[in-house]
Amino acid sequence: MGKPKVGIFGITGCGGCQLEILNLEDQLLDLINAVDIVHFTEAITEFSDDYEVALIEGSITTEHDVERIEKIGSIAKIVVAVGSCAVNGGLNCLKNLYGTEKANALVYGDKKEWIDTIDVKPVDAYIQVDHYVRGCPPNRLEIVDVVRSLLVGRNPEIPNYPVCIECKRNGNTCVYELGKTCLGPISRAGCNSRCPNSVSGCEACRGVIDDPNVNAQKDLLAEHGLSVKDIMEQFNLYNACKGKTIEQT
Amino acid sequence: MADKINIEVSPVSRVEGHGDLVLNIRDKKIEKLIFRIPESPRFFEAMLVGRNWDEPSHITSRICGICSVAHTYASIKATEAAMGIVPSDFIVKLRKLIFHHEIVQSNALHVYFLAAPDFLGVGSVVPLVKTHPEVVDIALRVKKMANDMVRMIGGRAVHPIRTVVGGFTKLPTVEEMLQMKEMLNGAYKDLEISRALLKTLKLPDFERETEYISLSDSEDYAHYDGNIKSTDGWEIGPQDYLNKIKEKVVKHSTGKHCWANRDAFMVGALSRFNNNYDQLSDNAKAYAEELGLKAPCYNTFMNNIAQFVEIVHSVDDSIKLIDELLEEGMDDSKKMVDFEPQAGRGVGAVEAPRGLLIHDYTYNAEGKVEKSNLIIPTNMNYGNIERDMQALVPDIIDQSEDEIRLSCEMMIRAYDPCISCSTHFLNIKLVNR
Amino acid sequence: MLYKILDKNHHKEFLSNLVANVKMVGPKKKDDSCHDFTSIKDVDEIDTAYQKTTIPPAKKILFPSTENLVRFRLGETIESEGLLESSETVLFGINAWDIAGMNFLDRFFSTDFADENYIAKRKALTVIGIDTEPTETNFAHYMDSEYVIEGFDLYFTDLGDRFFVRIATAKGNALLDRFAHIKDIEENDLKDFNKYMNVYRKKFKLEINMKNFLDNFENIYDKKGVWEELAEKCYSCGSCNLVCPTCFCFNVKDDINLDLKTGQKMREWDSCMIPEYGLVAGEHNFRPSKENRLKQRYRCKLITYKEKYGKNSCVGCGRCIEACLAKINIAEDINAIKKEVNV
Amino acid sequence: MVLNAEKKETKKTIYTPDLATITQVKELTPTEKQFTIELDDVHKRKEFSFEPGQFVELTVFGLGEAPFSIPSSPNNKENFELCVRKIGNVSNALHNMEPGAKVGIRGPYGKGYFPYEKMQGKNVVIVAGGIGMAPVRSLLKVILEDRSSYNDFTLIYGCIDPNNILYKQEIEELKKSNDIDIKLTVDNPDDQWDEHVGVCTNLIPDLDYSPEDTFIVVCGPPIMYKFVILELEDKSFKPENIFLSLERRMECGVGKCNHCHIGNKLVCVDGPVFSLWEIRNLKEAI
Ligand SMILES: Cc1cc2nc3c(=O)[nH]c(=O)nc-3n(C[C@H](O)[C@H](O)[C@H](O)COP(=O)(O)OP(=O)(O)OC[C@H]3O[C@@H](n4cnc5c(N)ncnc54)[C@H](O)[C@@H]3O)c2cc1C
Ligand code: SF4
Ligand code: SF4
Ligand code: SF4
Repeated sequence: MGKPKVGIFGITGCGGCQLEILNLEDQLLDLINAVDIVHFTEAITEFSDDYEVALIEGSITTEHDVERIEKIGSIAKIVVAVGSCAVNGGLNCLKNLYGTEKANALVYGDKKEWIDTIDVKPVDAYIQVDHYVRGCPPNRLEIVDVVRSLLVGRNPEIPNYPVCIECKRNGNTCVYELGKTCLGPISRAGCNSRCPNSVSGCEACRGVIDDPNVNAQKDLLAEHGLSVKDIMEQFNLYNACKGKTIEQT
Repeated sequence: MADKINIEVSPVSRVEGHGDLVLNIRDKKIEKLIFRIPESPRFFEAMLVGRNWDEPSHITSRICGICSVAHTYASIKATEAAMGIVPSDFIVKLRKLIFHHEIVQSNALHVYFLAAPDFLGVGSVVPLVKTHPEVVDIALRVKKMANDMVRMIGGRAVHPIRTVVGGFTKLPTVEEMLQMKEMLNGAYKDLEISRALLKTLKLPDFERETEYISLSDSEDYAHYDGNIKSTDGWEIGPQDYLNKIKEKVVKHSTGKHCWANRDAFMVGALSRFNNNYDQLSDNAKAYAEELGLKAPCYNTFMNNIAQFVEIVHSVDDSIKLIDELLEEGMDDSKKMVDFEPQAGRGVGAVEAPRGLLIHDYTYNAEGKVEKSNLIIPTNMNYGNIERDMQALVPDIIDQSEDEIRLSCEMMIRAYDPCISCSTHFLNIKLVNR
Repeated sequence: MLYKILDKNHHKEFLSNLVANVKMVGPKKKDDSCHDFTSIKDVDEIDTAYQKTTIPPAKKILFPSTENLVRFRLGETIESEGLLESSETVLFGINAWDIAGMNFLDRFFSTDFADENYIAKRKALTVIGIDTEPTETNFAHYMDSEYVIEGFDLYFTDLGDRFFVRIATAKGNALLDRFAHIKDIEENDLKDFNKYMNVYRKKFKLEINMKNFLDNFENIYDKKGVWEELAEKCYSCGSCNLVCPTCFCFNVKDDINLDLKTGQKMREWDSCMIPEYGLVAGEHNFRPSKENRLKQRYRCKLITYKEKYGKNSCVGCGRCIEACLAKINIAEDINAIKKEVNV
Repeated sequence: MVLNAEKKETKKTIYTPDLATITQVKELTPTEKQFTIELDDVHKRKEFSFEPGQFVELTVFGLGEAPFSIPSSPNNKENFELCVRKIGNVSNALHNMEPGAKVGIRGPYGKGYFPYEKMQGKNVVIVAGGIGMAPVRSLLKVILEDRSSYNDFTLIYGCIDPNNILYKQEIEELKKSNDIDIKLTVDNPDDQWDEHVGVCTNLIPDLDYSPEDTFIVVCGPPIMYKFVILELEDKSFKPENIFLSLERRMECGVGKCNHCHIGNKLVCVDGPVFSLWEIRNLKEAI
């Protein structure tokens, strides 16, 4: 691929994913040289409808979002979903869990008719996504890795092993030993185990691995005093849209 | 020449843009002026219901990636207030230290990447790399310093991990503290150069006095703590915010509009500057003077300068905080205070980079959220943005459509409304009637 | 082997001299649960009364979790060169089974194709051993690893008022000469040392029976139900591998930097317990189930190197038992396998 | 005694590839290409010698490394060939390369090769499936180049469909000679197909060689082995005379990464070619 034209878009999210791109300080100039950034919601005023690669942050939460995402999907040849919100709905999905109608009434009261809101869905509910950069916020080096991989023409390698692997590579004490709980054993790595690195349990912001041992995880959490409801709630934090795994079993 | 102008950004016809400006002018009079935010509403107040006391700070951090530390703190403070948890002096100092650097990184992003391109006459940071590489270099260095500090103390730059109710899950090491100090000392050179550059910029000459609201604290230039104070002469404790600050839903915007003493007020760097000028570091004061910023200042465009002055103050104060913390010793046992979760209501107010931020939670006996209310700075500014625009447009009504449009955009950008709305006002359609 | 005595009152002085003059890595308290071997700047940071350590000290230094192997630059011509990094270091406070683990790695990385990335670091390492209290999960005694006679330069045994020092190399001797006040041993020193070892050996409480393990293992290798049960709770999380002093599996990755000119080949620790380990192109997986993988791990730890080198690669440190959140326990399983044969 | 020296060196290690140039690219099938590769360093080119069945590790710089068997004749000292199926990162990248492109080469690796010396004076049967043709072609060449030293020689080669047959032209040529008996079979024949249909296992019962004097060589996809071996055993061929080339995941090729560990053997160092005798004792091998 030559110098690809790249658009970076924010749908409904917190802007943190785009900020992580801007936070690439050491590599930002290389990035700007390696690709042609023609659209970047958060950082540049110019915008263009001519791009090959779309990096998309945020989930789809309004009719207006639907229009936007469909347009991006019709233009971009390669779509990369960046961040939990885009990948699987992320934290936004807590609204679905609460009930979209109910949530609207709670926040906007009798003015709720004025508000455009629908059930939260990830990007791939509307358009085809080629690559996923998981995490809330995503690991900025992984964003670089995807861009690099697209440039040299390979499939980006996103780990399908649990966070424990990275956690051990980093030489951490397991937080279970310190009396905390962690979803690391069933959650997908790639974040460099940053929560356990900070002595904080993994919250599964990158979703679960392909074949998680959910039963073992449930037993483990129950052993640490969590009720089924607590376990569900922990798990749902970032995975309420797609994460049926624990619920189903 | 501009007898009949409609300036409008339609949210539906364009893919981009979260914030829209509708401006109709007829016979040199404003017929209609609306600043609207069709940003997708996210319903955080609903998401919080039923959540365990240790989760709201992680959840609300996701309201905004650029000010995630501020949300984390407003949230933690609300929870701590509700449960009667009093963090130690050590913890508060470390919190202030990390908080400074969210302000630095956010202000730097705004001053260098978003406002500077406007004033230097280029579209954005991408062309800026070619035209003013030295500015981009400085911006990246300052941002990196601030982000690295947040990473070292908070565990990551966006949505910090280590700062939780009751303290920290992990403390930075002495070596890291010393490294931070070195980074801070290294920043002065870049700040000097930036000052020289900012001095050459021509900011529009525009004044409109309004109500300026911010936190204010007897101890320091308030970011983390303090009472809510107004230039209109009132001051209240954060828990009484509802007595003064009112919210309403308006039809053209998903962001609620706010008012207090008058029909609108301003929050953000300029408000903090106007309220707390005296508490700035000497160095920051000198920078302000050099750049022609004096308190009280009624020129909205000077908000960018105030942001820069705050960067200087934050660097100075951080060095002081690091020295004090090292003096006390980075002993691991200091990272947390003991507490028991309990029922109650608490309000947490902080100064986010963009201004006053309030979280208000009610917990039940199991330590789960029953009710919450969040008041977000950009929302507070909406009303004031419209008023400013109403004042600005008559002054420039004789200019070309393009010039009017640009001035309006720059005005909005001066507020640094939460970043995703701060760009993309360009595709404004002008329809002459 | 040369024996000497270091009096307790000269001990701190020796350590202080070391800290002041060499790059020293030693045990330091990390948190309420673990110690960690890190660079020691101040002699008071050293805490030899440790039990649990996260990553085995020798592995941490000699075979880091990620390591650049080759660097290359693309252009008119391509340059590519192997990268070797090493730093003269004194590793103080490593215990017998971790030295045994290192001895295994030494042998592994220098046989057949010699791995110079490992060897360069090993050559730069001076090893000072000490005895530590075994944890409840430790069975080093049964793996012949509670006492080592090679792999260290110096080994300190605490006899109460004095240290019994075993000197295995000239390098160790020189270190003592330069930094410590030592004296010659007397008859009772040796006696006390032997007495100490007898007591020490009794501290390994976890009993296992390795007799006929190979036969037993092959015997029940295909037995239905056994392995399914043993592995049922396994998360395939790899923790057991990564904390093991003798696990050495790694992945190799080629990366190009964003400048699209420079790049590197690097390796990072891998685990035989994760599904991808046996996956080849075309999606065929040679070890698709967690039972398969657990069998592979036990074989590698308890059989392969017994046959190849005459000694198991498992040194009985018990780390994998502590690390496993599914409570899969190699020691219990060794016994369970034996029992299974008898039913 | 220097006790605080940090050392950073660069030198050639077991992980450093040698530079090489792709001199020719030939499309063999829609999914396989043949690459002719020449080491850049003249000395290394001279030193490079291999046995049939051995493999090299090929690096596409910045992208990855993968093992490939050498299908060309060891007697060709100037260059060697690789036959690569397009299936993943490295192979895709290779398929996009043109003559002149640079790659990295490590190897040849593998102690276990097809023992052609032992086969002299005996009958040889090669059973290959799909891409399994690549590793055995080197042996095929060796035998054909010294045909008189061997007795009867048979190739059984099975593919999914006629389009997938590797070295088709070469095979057609060989069929015309008396040097070798070639039996082709495909799963999905087309209109012109006039040879066998079905898996290559079906053709083994027809083999009419004395087990004492015959060597069998097998290479193909993992599922093929189990059935081929059953058939071979049925005909009483001796395990020590049956040789198989195994495939496993390899990250290093030099016995360090351990991914190709089977039982107590490593495919990269001890193999990739094993006798059935050896494999018998390796649980999980097949
Ligand atoms: C001894 C041996 C000889 C081989 N000979 C040939 C040959 O002549 N022609 C041919 O087309 N293929 C051959 N293969 C298979 C070939 O190595 C794989 O198809 C190749 O690794 C695919 O690499 P990739 O990067 O294109 O695929 P990817 O799936 O992208 O591979 C990624 C990485 O996974 C590992 N990997 C994946 N699959 C395999 C595998 N099957 N074997 C080893 N490592 C793997 C490698 O480290 C590779 O770098 C051989 C394999 C072995 C072990
Ligand atoms: S802290 Fe979490 S990720 Fe780390 S080892 Fe323990 S369970 Fe796994
Ligand atoms: S045995 Fe335990 S530590 Fe090892 S992979 Fe399974 S669950 Fe993880
Ligand atoms: S297998 Fe377990 S007990 Fe044995 S050496 Fe490894 S970590 Fe220690």
